[in-house]
Amino acid sequence: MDIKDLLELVKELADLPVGELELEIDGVKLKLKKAGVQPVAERVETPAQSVATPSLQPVSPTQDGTPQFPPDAVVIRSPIVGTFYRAPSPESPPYVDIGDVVEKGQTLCIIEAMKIMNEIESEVRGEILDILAENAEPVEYGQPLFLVRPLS
Amino acid sequence: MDIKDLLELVKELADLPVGELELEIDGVKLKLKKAGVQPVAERVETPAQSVATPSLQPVSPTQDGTPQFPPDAVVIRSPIVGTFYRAPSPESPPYVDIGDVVEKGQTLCIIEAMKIMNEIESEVRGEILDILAENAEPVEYGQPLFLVRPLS
Amino acid sequence: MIERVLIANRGEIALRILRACRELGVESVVVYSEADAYSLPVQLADKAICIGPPEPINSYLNVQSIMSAAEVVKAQAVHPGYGFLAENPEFAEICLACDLAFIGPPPHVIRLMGDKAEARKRVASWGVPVIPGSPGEVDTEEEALAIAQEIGYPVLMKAVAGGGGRGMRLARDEDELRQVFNTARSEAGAAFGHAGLYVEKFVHPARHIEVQVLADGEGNVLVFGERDCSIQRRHQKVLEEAPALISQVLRERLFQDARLVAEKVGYVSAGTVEFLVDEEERHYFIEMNTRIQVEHPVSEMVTGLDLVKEQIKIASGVPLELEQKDVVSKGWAIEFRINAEDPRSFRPSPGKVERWVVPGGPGVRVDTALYQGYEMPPFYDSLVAKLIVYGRDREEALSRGKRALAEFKVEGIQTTIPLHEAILGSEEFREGKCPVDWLERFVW
Amino acid sequence: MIERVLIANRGEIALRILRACRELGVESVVVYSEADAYSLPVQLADKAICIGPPEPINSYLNVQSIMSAAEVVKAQAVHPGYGFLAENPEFAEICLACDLAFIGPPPHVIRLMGDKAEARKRVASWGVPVIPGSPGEVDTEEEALAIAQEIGYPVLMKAVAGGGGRGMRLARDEDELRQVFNTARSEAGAAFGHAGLYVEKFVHPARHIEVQVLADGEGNVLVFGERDCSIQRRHQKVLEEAPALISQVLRERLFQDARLVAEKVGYVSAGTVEFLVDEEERHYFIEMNTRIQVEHPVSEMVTGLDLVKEQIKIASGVPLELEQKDVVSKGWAIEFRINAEDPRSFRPSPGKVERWVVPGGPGVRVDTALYQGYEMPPFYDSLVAKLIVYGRDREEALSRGKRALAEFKVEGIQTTIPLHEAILGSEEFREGKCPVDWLERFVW
Repeated sequence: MDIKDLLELVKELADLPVGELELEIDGVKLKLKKAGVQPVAERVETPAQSVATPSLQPVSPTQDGTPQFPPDAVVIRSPIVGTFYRAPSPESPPYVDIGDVVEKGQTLCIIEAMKIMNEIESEVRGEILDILAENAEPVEYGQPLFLVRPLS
Repeated sequence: MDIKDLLELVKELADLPVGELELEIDGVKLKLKKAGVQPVAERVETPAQSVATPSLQPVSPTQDGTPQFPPDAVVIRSPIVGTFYRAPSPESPPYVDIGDVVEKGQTLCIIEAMKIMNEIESEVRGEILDILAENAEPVEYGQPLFLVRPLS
Repeated sequence: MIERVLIANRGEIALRILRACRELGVESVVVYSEADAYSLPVQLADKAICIGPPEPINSYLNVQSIMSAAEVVKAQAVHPGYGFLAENPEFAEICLACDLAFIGPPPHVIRLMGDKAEARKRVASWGVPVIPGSPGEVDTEEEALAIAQEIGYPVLMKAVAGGGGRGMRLARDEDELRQVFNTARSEAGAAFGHAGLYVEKFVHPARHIEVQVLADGEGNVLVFGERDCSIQRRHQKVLEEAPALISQVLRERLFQDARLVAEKVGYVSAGTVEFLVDEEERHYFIEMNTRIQVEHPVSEMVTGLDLVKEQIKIASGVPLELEQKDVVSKGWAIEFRINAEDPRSFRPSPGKVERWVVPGGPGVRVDTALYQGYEMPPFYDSLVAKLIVYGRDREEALSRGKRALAEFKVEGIQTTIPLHEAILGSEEFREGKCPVDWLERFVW
Repeated sequence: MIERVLIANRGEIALRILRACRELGVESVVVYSEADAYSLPVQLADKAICIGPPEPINSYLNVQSIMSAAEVVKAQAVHPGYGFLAENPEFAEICLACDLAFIGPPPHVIRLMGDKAEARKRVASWGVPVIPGSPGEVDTEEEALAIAQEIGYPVLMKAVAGGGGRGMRLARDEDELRQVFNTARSEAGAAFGHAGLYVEKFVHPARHIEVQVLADGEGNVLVFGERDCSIQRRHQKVLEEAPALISQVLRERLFQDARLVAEKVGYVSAGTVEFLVDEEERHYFIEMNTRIQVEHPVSEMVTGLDLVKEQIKIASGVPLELEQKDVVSKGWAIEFRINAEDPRSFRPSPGKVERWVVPGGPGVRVDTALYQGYEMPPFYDSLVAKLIVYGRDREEALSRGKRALAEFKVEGIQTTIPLHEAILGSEEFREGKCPVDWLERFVW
């Protein structure tokens, strides 16, 4: 990792909804905090912030869920807009159920968008703690789908 | 990483919404905090009232003065709207001057309203610390006229 | 042209007048009470001058303070708005005595029209229909009973010095009249300082249709069209529209009579001639309001003209440039009066305005002195905004009203927005021609 | 009628379309990026659906995401607003292929008018005057020099794929042309993905006058009057007015040519035919914009009609109820585009809106998606509000604009309000007929 990579990284981060980052890679340690952006987890905890945030909450489910997730869990979100299917066909059993242990790269569900079936794979090895969307219902970008507890 | 790289990095950061950066690379440790950017966590701690008060202050002089008055002084305000006169006629000496000691009930000035001369009397015995309105100028209801230090 | 106007009012109407001054290049001086130091008119005026403590009697009704303020700021005219001193003939006289133009009609016109019984008598003498009733004040219960007998029940007892729907009592028969006569007298005495009553036939069902006039005192009287103000609660208007759903024949009669009243009385400035209209489209003069009214914007929306600017020009002695042919009503306008009240109990709800997002877009006008972060003082009336919508026709105005109310976001205080939404949702209202007591019976 | 419209845009135009849907009783679904989760259209829409991260390329320009959203919410039509995908013929084609009504003209019309050189050629073939210039694309410097020689300097080099004033370069003589030719080509390539240029005579001084049309695809083309959009900065409109200060003879010629273009091209929906007008009132077709435009409200103000509602009705297959005789322009309207920018350096000024008090009262329309407390994301264009004022005549509109700008209170972000105030204060602007480069030379 050289200085160019680093700048690239910092620039990329600037546009992403990331508040803080700590990185240790190839002997390089990096710690970044974005200006004026409070990490989402903290925003939920501090009650004073309610003054600053708009008082009308958007209907979007992207906004509502964060606080209730256990801190050690990973949220797998929909990368696209589409219809959420838990199984490859109405007759098939679901890809996964609560309590299942999934491998990294294992298919968790399908998001159908424009007649194309997009398989969504697990980003981690872990246990499915919860399934957060309803079968055959529309999901939007960034909507939480699965809650997974990572296992090593 | 040389000094040029470092400068480059700092310059780039200046334009990006990054507040803090800690970096350890090739034995170099860097810790950066942007000037004029307050970490958000601290922003929350600052009193919330500033949000509550209207940000546009009215032009009225009634609103501006109060805090700067000494705590033991008494402010004598105009009870009516009118024109403030320090003397009974242009030729006469003023009723009072700074430093004078006035008795309770002693006339301090005249407020002319609708061609009627209203004598304003001191509410207390005390020393005139300041005269807060200009002779022959309009004053509004509640406008501070005299600052008096009460004497027993 | 007048160069500096003193605005002797507060809230949205002070801002309305201030806007007219600005557009004419006239300086505006707003007087205010201590409770209004942070109000929008005070912030926006060229000059603002505090005239007293919060209670109206010591500030907005304090003639001496207001006149002193006018003197010290060297104002050339006073605009009284509505309410407070707007229809006080003595105040108008004092203004004139101090060489201040009073932006309104001459004192004798205010005085005549302020005496409702006398006004009715005079107007009847000019051939304008009035509601059958006592020729003047009735002093005793027996007199009232005799007149009621003659004109037939139900009858209304109305305070001679009342107005704006205040000081009325209904009697459906002799017994009721006996019951309420003395109460009505003492109420009138308490509320208006004069216990005089007159008796009138109760026209029912009736609609309240009024005609806006504008006169320059040089013989030019313009009729600015009519408004239907039948949606009322306790005789207070809640929602108004222009034009009214009436026949062209009635419209022309109303215009003719309104013009006649304005001409005969020697009217100057903006005024309103109010009529009741029964189911057979017979119309009866009720009263004339000698001020700019809360609901004047609906007439401005359909004519594209500015009544308050015309008032100021007239007070400056500028003869009307407008002719009757320039006043063309086009489309449909509805005004929703939004009060800071619980929409069901109508209990006032002052407080801090935590969120205030006003509607916008096509055909929407908002007249308000509120802003987000404003602390509403509890001393004054509860009108916080007038939302006025305009459409090509009544249907478009109704749908626009519905969407504008839905996007009006208020937090921190309660408002009557839900009531207006319910009214718009009602089939009867959408059909139109609701009588004046419709809202009292409206269940939502 | 269409029952559910997907609004594929953000900010004030998303809200504008949402309002039109509401008034028609049509459900509105707003798509939004993560950066717009707290935006007003998202809060007010019947349904809102997040389609991607903040960068437009991944959200508002992401056709796949938008089409998926339309599918999952079962929308029947898509309104693209302006900018983003509004003039992308492929997007319109995909909508149609997915059985979604595209609220705009057919794809082939968008494609033709998107090719500025081809559009010019076709329009010229119908007898509409165009600016003398190259018959089509010029590929080499020598070709450009030859044409410039023929039509006379100064000349403009314009990107074939440009528009909205972007992708233009001026050459006052042969040397300048040689200097800028290659730069212009590579800029065009970088900005629009196509390096094609054409050469045009530089008409100077010129005014930008455009004509709003509305067509239903059933042969009915309505002309909604003209707008003067000459107050520009870097070819971006800053302030627009309707009508324009032009002779009635020119007005009729413009209307006739605009109607001809719309008819010949088979136009459907709302569109704008743009002309340059020189000092002798000769007019030249520049381009046709195949979308609703930012400045459409001025035409709505003077006609009292609602263009976006008409667009939706047309897309629903409802033939126009309006006839040309119903479109009557009355009074004067001016739009001020208020951007979140330093008014002198024009550097964008996003941030948290700490105070936001919009003007109101008579003749004022505000189209904005901002509210007090809103955090403006830095990813999109800087237009934060359109203030539109209406008056009986230009003079009243100017004085109303001045007072409305003065009461527009904004804190937390910088805006171009002071620039507009300076423009209104300028004698030249008040006299009218400023040419398109006037603002560039304006010192304040």
